Amino acid sequence: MEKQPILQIEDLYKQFPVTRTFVDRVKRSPKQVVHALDGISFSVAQGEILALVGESGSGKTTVGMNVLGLQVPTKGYILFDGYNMADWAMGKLKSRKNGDELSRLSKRKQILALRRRAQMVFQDPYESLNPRQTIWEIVVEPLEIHDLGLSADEKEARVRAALEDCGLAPADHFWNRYPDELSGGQRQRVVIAGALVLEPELLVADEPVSMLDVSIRADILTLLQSLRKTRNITILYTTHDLATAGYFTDRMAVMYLGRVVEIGPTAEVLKEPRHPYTQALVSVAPVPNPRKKRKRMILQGEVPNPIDVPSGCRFHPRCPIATDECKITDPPYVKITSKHKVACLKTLSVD
Amino acid sequence: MQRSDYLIRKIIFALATLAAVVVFNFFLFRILPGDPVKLIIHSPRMTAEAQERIKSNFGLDKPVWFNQEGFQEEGISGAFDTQFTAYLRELTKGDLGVSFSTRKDVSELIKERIWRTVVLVVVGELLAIFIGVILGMVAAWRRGTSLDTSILLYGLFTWAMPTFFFGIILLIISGGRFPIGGMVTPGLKPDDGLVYWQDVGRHLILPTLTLTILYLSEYMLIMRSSVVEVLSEDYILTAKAKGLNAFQTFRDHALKNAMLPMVTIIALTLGYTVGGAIQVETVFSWPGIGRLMFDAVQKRDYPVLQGTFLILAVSVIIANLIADLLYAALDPRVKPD
Amino acid sequence: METQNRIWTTFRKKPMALIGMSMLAVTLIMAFFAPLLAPYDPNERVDVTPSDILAPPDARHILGRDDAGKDVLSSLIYGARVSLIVGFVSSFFSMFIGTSVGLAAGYFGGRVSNVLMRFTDFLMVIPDLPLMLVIISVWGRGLWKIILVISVLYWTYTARLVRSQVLSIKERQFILRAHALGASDFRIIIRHILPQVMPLIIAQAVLDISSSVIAESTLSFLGLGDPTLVSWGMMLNFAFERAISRKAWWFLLPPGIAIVWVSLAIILIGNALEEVVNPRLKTHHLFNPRNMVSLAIGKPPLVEPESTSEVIP
Amino acid sequence: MNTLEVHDLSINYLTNEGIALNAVDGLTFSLEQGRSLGLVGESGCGKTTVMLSLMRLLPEAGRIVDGQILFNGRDLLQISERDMQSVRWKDISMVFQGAMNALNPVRTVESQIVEVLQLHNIIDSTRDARKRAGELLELVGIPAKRGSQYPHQFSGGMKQRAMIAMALACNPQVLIADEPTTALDVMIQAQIIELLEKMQRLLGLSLVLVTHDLGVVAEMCDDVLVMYGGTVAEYASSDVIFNNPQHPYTQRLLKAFPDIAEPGSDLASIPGNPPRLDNLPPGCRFEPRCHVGKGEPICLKQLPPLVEIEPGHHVACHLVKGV
Repeated sequence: MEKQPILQIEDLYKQFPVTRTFVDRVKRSPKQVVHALDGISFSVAQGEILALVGESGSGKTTVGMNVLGLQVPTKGYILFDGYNMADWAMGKLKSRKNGDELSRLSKRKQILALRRRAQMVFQDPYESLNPRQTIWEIVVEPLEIHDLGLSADEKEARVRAALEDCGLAPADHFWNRYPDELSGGQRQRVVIAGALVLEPELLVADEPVSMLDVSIRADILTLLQSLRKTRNITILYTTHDLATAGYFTDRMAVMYLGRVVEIGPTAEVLKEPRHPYTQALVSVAPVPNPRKKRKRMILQGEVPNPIDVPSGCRFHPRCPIATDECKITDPPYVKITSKHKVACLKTLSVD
Repeated sequence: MQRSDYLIRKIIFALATLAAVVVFNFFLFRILPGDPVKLIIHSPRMTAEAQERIKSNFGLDKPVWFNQEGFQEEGISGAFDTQFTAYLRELTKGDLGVSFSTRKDVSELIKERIWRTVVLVVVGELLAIFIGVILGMVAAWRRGTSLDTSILLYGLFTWAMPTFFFGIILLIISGGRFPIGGMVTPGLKPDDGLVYWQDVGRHLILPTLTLTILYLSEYMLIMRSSVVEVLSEDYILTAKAKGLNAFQTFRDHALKNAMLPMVTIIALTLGYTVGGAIQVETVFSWPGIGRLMFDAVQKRDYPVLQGTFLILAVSVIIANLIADLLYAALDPRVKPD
Repeated sequence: METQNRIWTTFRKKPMALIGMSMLAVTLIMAFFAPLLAPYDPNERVDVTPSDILAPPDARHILGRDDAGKDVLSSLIYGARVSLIVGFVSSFFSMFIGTSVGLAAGYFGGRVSNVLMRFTDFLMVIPDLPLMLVIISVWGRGLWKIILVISVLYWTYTARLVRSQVLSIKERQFILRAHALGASDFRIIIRHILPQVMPLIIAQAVLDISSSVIAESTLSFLGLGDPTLVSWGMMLNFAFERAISRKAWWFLLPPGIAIVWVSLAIILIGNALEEVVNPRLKTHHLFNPRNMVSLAIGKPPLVEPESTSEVIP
Repeated sequence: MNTLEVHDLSINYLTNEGIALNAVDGLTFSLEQGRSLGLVGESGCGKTTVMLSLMRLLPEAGRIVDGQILFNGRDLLQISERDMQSVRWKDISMVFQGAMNALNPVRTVESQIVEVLQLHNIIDSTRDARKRAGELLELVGIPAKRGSQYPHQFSGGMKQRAMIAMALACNPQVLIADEPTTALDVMIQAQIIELLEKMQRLLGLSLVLVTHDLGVVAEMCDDVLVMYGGTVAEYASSDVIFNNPQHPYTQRLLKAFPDIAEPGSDLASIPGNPPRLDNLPPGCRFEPRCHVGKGEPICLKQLPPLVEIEPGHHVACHLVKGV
């Protein structure tokens, strides 16, 4: 049975105004805008783990922020369990189905209802915990913000379950400690526990392991993967490291300068990348064995400035196989398989 | 950050502050209880003729803010025939009114004395900055040693010392070796040439010393923390790795970076130094703007008070602007990129 | 909260703090028990003979007598009250106004904060003593007027300090986490921002006490103190002209020394607190490298490290 | 004779209370001219300390308490600070991780290169030095005219290239690179790796690469030294380390590193956490996390010596029998 998508993103645009200096105002130079997202569309099924991969400036974190309602799209919309995320995040939900109790709640209550169901895991374990709070206060805070009518014991049980599910057992060995007494890996587990205590359905993990040592990364990734089974959680995993995405995600969307250039099942995309950018990224990812050295496809130059995006296919200035046609037309998606599509004019000829 | 943007913003801010000070100055003496303006007119020691001149000059018979009848008769130009416009007109002509106690023109009084305060403040300030920066560097270099702690204690001590009391202490300790009051020993005249100026110089020693000793501690403490902070930056390790010795590293890499925050701090504390000058001029009866203001306070001489406050505030604002422009020139990150 | 008392334990151990607190305690006792301690009541009319004016210290007047023939020691003891009241009250006001302005401007930003901060910059540029002189000489003298004027001028520094701190904390990830959890702005300020900023505000407020004490004594010295009250600044104002010519040090020096005593006590406390709150950097790159290579010592026996904070495997 | 030889190097850090914490213990390796060595290990393993000690740039609390650092046979630990200053950057130069502020923000990029050229009297006249600086920038892919700009006008990748240009200015024999690619994007990282490889081939440099990223080491280094808790775990050619690792830590580290060629293959991380300097176990530092030696009496009591189990393959583990 095709799982009903928990998350649907339709033609999502997000632009940030560029601060205008006095001189701009005087010369009345045209208002400039950063094109963080330039039309993103994909959907995520219940319990699926989707990786958003790309270099800095690709917009992968912006997608996460919009999906969580921490930012409001400039154009297009995001449906989370059928509700328009932007309205929900502003507490202005119009009644979707008749007799829908959610839209009758107050603005504050609506926002809280949203926060309960969609949570975030952060990149920097040293920065994402308030150094002045004990582990207990950190993990129980969500329960204080959302009064779910839990008694003290129920709260303690939930905190204990969350901590121990994240591998910090026995819980009472940790909850009186301060963040600076724990290692990076342990701190990241506390962050995840803090997110789980509300029993969310959607988790956005923004580069959760990039600051951790290699030897403890695998545990965190396995923990995230296990959440699908133990708590039926859908995960959006953003990273610049394709190898970690390869390890535990079902599908992967490769992003470049605010667009998804390739999306498909992770193994397929990594084994036979079809978009030149994906091919370059895969070829360049370091392989831990000198015998398996591959020819590296290194793209020269840097990611262009998102304020004035290149014409036609935005990748053409750095693309090794770009032709004149690529400079004019913005490539539509080409289906490789039912689940694997690529936005590149040259894909077919590559077979 | 665009440099042109930075400069425009700073200049606009300075002009806005100047305008605000002028307006504030006008209102201060009219809104507050016991309307001092009426006082000026009816004070016994003012001659009728002087009262008349002030009344007409400052349009005291006209409404303060908006002239009703004037508006009916001559439209817009009439409406603005008010005390405030008269005040502005006089100000542009440099006429700050007549001193209530000495009946001399306030602008004359100020013109005569301004260079004396400027000399005192500039000399005192430059010495304080120069010595403060050097001591600050030494303290940072020898950080953690007894020298560092003694410099810190000296800083705390001068921080706790009111300027006027330190002046009094210097007065007592100097015990007659230096002149303790006034600007020149009576009887000497400027056209006596060098002798006169040497005498003025000797009178200047104690007041300047007071300012220098007190204010150098502030610059010293700030320089010390700025240098220590800069010396822990990565580019200092790079310099060391490049084979530069400690002195070269300090001179070519640390110094300029450490001086940047100093420029902003100097701008910020200028207002404070002017306050110090008033106290020093009072204690050593050095006949500058500060002393003039002190006398005006004692005698309730509002026009002089108004004039001196305006001059002091305007000079500090301009000095601040200069410091901001200097910062823009020093810090490349403010250069147009 | 463990960090709060961690600050207190380290603060208490610092020598500067101990000296400062004891000096302040002396002054507080003097001010509080003034009626008991002072041999005479300074406001009482006293019939004076010419020889009493500026009389040197003797058995009945340990610190001699002032230009009105009154006992200097009694005025000195009563004078502590004015300085401490002005110091603590105006510092509290400037901390309160400065923190709220700084917090609002820092956290909420936008047009309102710009106007607020421009006004703060405006007040900061104006030289503060001349402004105080002008306001008080026009508005009239009085203890409360002095307190108000000092607070209005000194909150600007706190506002700028708090705003820059809030701006940097606001960008940190645990604030984004609080938003993601659904915390309200109010909760984020109270639970996450204030605890970070509070120690700095308190350290600054303590330092403000001493600058307020000095500001009050300066205003009084320049003749703008509250005429109905005895204050050290006023004593110095009266003492200044007459005492110097008559070499009456016993009247001239004690009030000045008392002012320095109080403000030094407070500065020692404030500086010790500042040191605990953001400890000054100790090490940097330009140290003397002579003992970096110390082969002579050779490998010391592996010292059994007492586990300072045992990390759970 | 090897360009760089380190014998039994031990380094301590003094805490404020004067306790000596052992950061590096008995480190030994050698580097021939033109070859590259990867110094690999996780946070807190002492690799940065070793790197800084090679140029005697330890922080104030650092103490080199034992060993030799031979550069072309000359022991750098015996020479004076003044002599060391003439060795720094002329014979051994360095590229720092945080290139972000490793360049002086208030001086132009060009002037910082000219400075080092004149300091070591490679070129005395400023005009020629400025020309040479331009050539160096072009060599690393930066237009020469950008030399007159300031570091804040450069992107992360550009700053790192400028650092490399500066490091090559006095054509040193050894180039040390401390995590040169960590803070950069994947594609820029690849460009920097390619640039370093090209420079090494072109100028016959010996390269010491300090990193936690096994992939980068596999791409660039001839030999690999795996560090753990301040000691050498395993030291051999890159091929041996990646295909015939003997030390339990190296084996588990390789299994914890996701390989893009086989997505979905299972990963096993190492239980526990890297050791902390103030909490080092007396015996083998890896014992608490070791799947083979945990609880073994000999591993608990004694630090394993570094043994050459086969030519060019050194391992420090009691349980690995010498071949």
